[in-house]
Amino acid sequence: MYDLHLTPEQLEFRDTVRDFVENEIKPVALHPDRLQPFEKPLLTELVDKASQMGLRTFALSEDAGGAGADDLTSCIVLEELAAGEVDIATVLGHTSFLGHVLFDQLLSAEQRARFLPKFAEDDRYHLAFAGREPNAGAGWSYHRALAEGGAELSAKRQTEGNWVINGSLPFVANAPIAKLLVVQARSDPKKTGANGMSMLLVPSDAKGLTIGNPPKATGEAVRWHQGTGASVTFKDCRVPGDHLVGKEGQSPLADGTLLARSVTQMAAINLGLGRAAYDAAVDYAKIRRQGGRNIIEHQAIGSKLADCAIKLELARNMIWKAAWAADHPDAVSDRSLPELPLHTMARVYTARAVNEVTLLSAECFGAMGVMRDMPLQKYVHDGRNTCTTDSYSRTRMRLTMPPNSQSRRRSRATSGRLLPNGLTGDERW
Amino acid sequence: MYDLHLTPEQLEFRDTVRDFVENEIKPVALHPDRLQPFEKPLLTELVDKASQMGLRTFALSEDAGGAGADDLTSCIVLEELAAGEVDIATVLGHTSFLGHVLFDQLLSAEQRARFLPKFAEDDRYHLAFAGREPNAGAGWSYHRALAEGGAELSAKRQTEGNWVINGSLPFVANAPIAKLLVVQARSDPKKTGANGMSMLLVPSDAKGLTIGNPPKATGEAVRWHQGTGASVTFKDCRVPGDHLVGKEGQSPLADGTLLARSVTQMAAINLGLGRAAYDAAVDYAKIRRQGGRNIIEHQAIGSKLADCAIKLELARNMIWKAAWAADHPDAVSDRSLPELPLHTMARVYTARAVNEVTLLSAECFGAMGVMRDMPLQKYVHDGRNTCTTDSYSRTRMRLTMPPNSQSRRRSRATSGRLLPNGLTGDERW
Amino acid sequence: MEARRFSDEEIRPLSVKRDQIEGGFEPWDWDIIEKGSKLGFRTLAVPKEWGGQGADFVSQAVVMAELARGDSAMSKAFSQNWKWSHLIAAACTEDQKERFLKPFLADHRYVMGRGITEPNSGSDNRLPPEDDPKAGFRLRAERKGDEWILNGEKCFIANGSVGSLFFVDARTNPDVNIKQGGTLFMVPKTTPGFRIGKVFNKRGWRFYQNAELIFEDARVPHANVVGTVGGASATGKGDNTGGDLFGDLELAANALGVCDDAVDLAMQFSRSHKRAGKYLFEHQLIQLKLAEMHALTEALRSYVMRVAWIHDRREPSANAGLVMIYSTDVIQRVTALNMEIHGAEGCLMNARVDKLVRDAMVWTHLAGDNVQRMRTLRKLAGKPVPVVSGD
Amino acid sequence: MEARRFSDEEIRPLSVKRDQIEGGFEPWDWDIIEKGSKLGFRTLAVPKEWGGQGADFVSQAVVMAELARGDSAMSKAFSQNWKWSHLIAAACTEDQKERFLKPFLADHRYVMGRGITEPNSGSDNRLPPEDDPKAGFRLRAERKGDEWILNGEKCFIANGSVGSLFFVDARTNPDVNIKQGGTLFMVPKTTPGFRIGKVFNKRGWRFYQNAELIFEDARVPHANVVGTVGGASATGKGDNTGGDLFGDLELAANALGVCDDAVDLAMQFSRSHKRAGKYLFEHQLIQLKLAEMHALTEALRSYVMRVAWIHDRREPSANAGLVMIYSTDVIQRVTALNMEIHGAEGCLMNARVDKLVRDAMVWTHLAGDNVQRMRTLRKLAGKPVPVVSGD
Repeated sequence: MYDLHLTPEQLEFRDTVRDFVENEIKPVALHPDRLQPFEKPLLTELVDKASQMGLRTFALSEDAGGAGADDLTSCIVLEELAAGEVDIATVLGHTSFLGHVLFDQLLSAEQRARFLPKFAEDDRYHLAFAGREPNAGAGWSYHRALAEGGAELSAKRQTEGNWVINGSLPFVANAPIAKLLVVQARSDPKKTGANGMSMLLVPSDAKGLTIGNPPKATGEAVRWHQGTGASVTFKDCRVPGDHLVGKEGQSPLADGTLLARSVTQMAAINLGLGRAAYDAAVDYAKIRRQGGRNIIEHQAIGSKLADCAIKLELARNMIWKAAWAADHPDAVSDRSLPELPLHTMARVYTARAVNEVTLLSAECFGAMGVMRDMPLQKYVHDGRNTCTTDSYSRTRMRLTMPPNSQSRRRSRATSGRLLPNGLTGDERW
Repeated sequence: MYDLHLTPEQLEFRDTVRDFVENEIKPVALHPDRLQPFEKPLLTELVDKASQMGLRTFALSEDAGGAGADDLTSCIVLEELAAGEVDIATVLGHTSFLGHVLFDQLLSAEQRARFLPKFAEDDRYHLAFAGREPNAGAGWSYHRALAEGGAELSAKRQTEGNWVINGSLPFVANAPIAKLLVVQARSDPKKTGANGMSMLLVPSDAKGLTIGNPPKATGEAVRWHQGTGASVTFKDCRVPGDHLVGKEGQSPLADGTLLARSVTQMAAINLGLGRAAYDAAVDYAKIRRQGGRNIIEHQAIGSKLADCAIKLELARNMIWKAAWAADHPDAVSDRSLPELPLHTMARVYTARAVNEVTLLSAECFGAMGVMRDMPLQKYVHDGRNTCTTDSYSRTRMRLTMPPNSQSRRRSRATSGRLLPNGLTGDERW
Repeated sequence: MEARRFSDEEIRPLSVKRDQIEGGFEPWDWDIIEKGSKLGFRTLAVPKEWGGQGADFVSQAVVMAELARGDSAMSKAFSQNWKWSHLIAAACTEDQKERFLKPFLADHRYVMGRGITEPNSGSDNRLPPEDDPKAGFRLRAERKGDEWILNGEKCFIANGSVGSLFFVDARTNPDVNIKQGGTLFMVPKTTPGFRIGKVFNKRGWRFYQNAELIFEDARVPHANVVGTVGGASATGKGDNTGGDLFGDLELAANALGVCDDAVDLAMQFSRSHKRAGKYLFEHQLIQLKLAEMHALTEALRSYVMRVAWIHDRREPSANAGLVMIYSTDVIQRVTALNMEIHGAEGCLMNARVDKLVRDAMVWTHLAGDNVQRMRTLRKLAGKPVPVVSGD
Repeated sequence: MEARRFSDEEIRPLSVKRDQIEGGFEPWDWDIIEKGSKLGFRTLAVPKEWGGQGADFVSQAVVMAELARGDSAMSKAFSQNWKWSHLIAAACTEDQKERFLKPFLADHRYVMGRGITEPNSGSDNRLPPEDDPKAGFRLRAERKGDEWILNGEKCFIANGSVGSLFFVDARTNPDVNIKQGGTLFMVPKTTPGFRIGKVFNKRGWRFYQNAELIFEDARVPHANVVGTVGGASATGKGDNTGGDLFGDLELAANALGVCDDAVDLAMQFSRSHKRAGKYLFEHQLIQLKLAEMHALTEALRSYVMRVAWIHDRREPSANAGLVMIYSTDVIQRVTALNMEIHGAEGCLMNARVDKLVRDAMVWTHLAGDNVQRMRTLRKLAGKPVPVVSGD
């Protein structure tokens, strides 16, 4: 039965994180000394503090020492965190999500016993996923044969049972801070796509593994991602046979189903960013006086802010719906929910909406909206970033897979219609 | 606890109405003979059939002989009906809503006993609300003193206890078919605004009551509303003293709180219209061949349809949330929902979104999108209509009331911020 | 200016009235065509040596915009003829000119149209898919002695129900694509085996006629072939320096007139109607909308006039296509803003405001649809990059 | 063309480099200013009788757009000086011209700026609220013999950190509104009691300088009053046929250059990068975006050139304001589309593509903000309807 009440735990989570953001993150993240330089290295001290509060492991089951947040609750937490700093939220979101997937779902009891204690105890124990580079052609191949492409790693099992990993990926999120990499490599070179991939656990200090420097914020091409990330290179990198997760040639993350809910969580991070910009604009509009009254009382400013409020609410509705749907797959079969890629719709709409919200909010600031010692220009940058980031494009392309592709279920709208699988490059929603 | 499951009853409602629309309404409403002429009189036979199915009284409690649909369920029903024909949905929505308000909430036991049997038995017994014309200045007076204005009726109590009503209103929805009018008139001329209004029941055959002709679809100014409606004029119209609902000078509908949920239901009607256009476009795109393949396989068409699917889903999320919020006022105080005018946001976004959806859908039809024997041009017209209709403007203006106005609660966003009360004339969401 | 006077005094008073007449054909009115023809608006583009006005592109654009300010569809009913004057001047033989241009000039009710679109080929005619040679129009023409026998049908044909002469694209070789296998014929209304089918009943441009043309063993003399057999697309565009010069400019200039009308209506309304005790004009949100309407309309005017001027200099450019695309977005936006400013008064909408929105919608499939956008870009790109059609 | 060569060969190679230097002042580079000055770009608008180029508006617009194609902020650093050349020519006495125009012409590093905005008065200067006579700038000027004593501060002042001469609006009568109580002064950098405060560190236009000007009992000779005391708004606009002719056109022409650059980048990228085995250019959605970029840029070009031409004919119109508003919407959209077409390559963004978006954002508060839109409309409306300010 339809019910939008949040649980007391969800409300408490929200309040706790919100307080942490106001009291700890914002004073540092929005300080002019932080805002002005091009390079904005990860605020590791704040990440550590957040870890100590349990925000590195919120999605991990209570059993395993986490807070057992489901997808919806994770979205609530991440929106709040991102209202303080997007990069901190992204880093923690990645670790928390991967921790839940690994320790609650994929590892064997033996593996869990071996890796979980370290992960649970060490506040600086982060996780990264080094998968196969998603096929850049997926969306562009709209209603055509899928084009091949994308870098991937290879893994060979030695006679003694060890695995040898080779290859490199240009960008792996969390790589610079991860202590354990979840690696997906092709173990069966005769197969293509999602088939023949194996999943292996690789400690970051493994011999033969090199993690590159994070991309720079200046130069011919500039850093254009949230969180932290870098290239990873494996050169005859050896891991023991029991580091294999699941079955050989059947990586449990290969088909993307488990990763889908991280899409919703990324959208929640976006939403937090947009809300931060909007909140700042409302605060400013209430104190800035022009034309004989505070500017919030001008129709032109008021309507911009009302637009923002509506967009953010629309985005939140869609994100929460998608998150709840991930937690309750039965709701599609009982026809309560449409058979649509809700997580993708949430991500695509939120990115676009937040981009617009940050711009509208900055406009309320007039010239102050472009000053580098003020937060608005950073919000605008972060909003643009998400909207044209690589992972956004990839996400967007998921809406575009050929209708008969097996990699996603056929989409039936509430009305019983097929979603047209359109590219969603058009900005008109 | 957050839960988006629909009840089996809700699903059954949806299926029943959907079948009725496909089998009964569409063949008539979308027939070229109906589509081509400017004048489109109400399809009264279909309204009657729908009444016989219980669609005139779906919101009325089961006790009183209705189906007891709450606001959310009402929205589900109305979306389906409107996908068949907007006018039918509007007429039935009005009667069902007013029936629930009157018989389940406002009438005394004695009044209920007197009026309910006739209402329940007679499939052609419709209701209309002749209120005070909402102050056209409300939205425009954004952050300024409220301008006065708007026609209203007057009611005087005679010494023998009867009431005498005078005055006229330019447009009352459902007036041409209503058997009972719920009239709100000023009984205390010394008071202004919502104070000093009394509510009276007036049978449509009361002496001194004249109902005008519905506006025409041609001429210098053309009919621009959904459903049916006309002017009403009272000239010394007399009703017995026991036709007073509630207390003298305290009309229970005067402050708009009870009427608010009808706003959400109007949005649901809008949504049904948009879905009908989208469904038609998807069907057409799957069979129309150009460029060597069905046009749905062209990026340019696919992206338009994906846009539509996203917009409709966003609108539905917002409508259902607002409807559920109306059914569960406690969710604001326990902080599960933001203190925002959700019904208004739903109405405003849906009107805009549906206008865009109908246009994009028509574009998929090429030249066929403007032919008057085809449904798309009607969908476009209906979409435009709702977006610039008088009641839309009024609704939109509710977002704009001064922040200290007592007529609506202070709006606190999830983020704990005030909604800026902006006019929402800007189209950028 | 004569066009402005005619538009204000003759066209405008009829505009909403004709628009509200039921039916596809019925809104048409020969009187206004005759009146305008007598003032030269039907034959404006005919070269002077043939007795026309020989107006240059700049003058044509100005006249189209002025007439469209009164009524977009009526303006188009006149300018549709100019298009074929261009074509005749550019591609017809002296004999053809003698046989068709003279009666056109002599008869105030002689109007023309061209038939390309068929029920199953719209976009394919304009952007033929390279991998599908059979795509595009299918109306079949087979030679029989001195005559061609035409079979098939065309739809949405401009002036279809009222035209005396049609330029008809037919397939003389069905095995190759329409660029090689298409031929353009001149088909007088009186051609045996040729008749008018359904007249389309449209939401916008109701005065303007679109109809089906039906060919059942229609017999057209070989002397009516325009240009060469199998050369339809090469010869069929008239003066096509850098694109369908006239057709693209025509729609853009017509849109300009509609925008001018919308701006006037919005300014008048907002200065004469009050909300909350102040004129609409005094409200910030209305001011923002009005400023946008003005800016878009003036930008469109600048672009239309620049393109007309370029055309008169016969400079090839892709601007003809671009200004047409651009006019589509502008007319949509400006007419919609006008409607928003008017809003509904009570439960009624100003009929003219509604009409402008309906007329504007015609652009979305005629002028600025996806195919047009892609075609224009292709021209901008020149040859080096092959464009995969239909994708 | 000299401007194109200079833009391509000198400006463009520096563009991203200077942009990425940390700090507010640091991106500035005197070398490029000197180089450009030697070619005449600093003094382009100075009348010929004073030894300048005396370029007309059309030439000015073309040069601004060409320079902006290389770097929008550098173009503005040059053209900012033209603005004051206009003002000097229109409003200064011969003595003032002698004292300020001559050194300006002689020194390649002599640049100028104007100080209107203050921390608490931005919009109020441009659209003074009628019900609040104290609104607007507050910098106080009091007469003491032959001198005026100035106290207060200005912010966001163009060329603030590098200028040799500033035109400063001060309040000579604080009890009436700024239209009557404001006076314009010429303040050389060397004025006693005058200094530069904070240099603003901006997101876009990083090369271009904006700074605080601080006046602490600054002593300005009465001979430096421009026009009359209490006549700031009347004399402060230079050549103001129909608006701030130059300033409005300047931003629109600069935007045109940025759009040209964005279109070039997008075309190059989409013809050299493949997705799913086909060039981006061959994908429908990219084609639609490219067509829109072209159409908007060409419409803007048409409008900018029309306005420049109108200005040269000294025809009053509201088009200067409208084209500026229009350029704001166009530059936002075109630079954003360019970014969408590029997308992120891996997790990196082409720095120049990002720079164009950042530069474009400056327009939203400088050129096409709400106040500008409302001011322009007011001009369009003429006098009859009173506009309630600040609403």
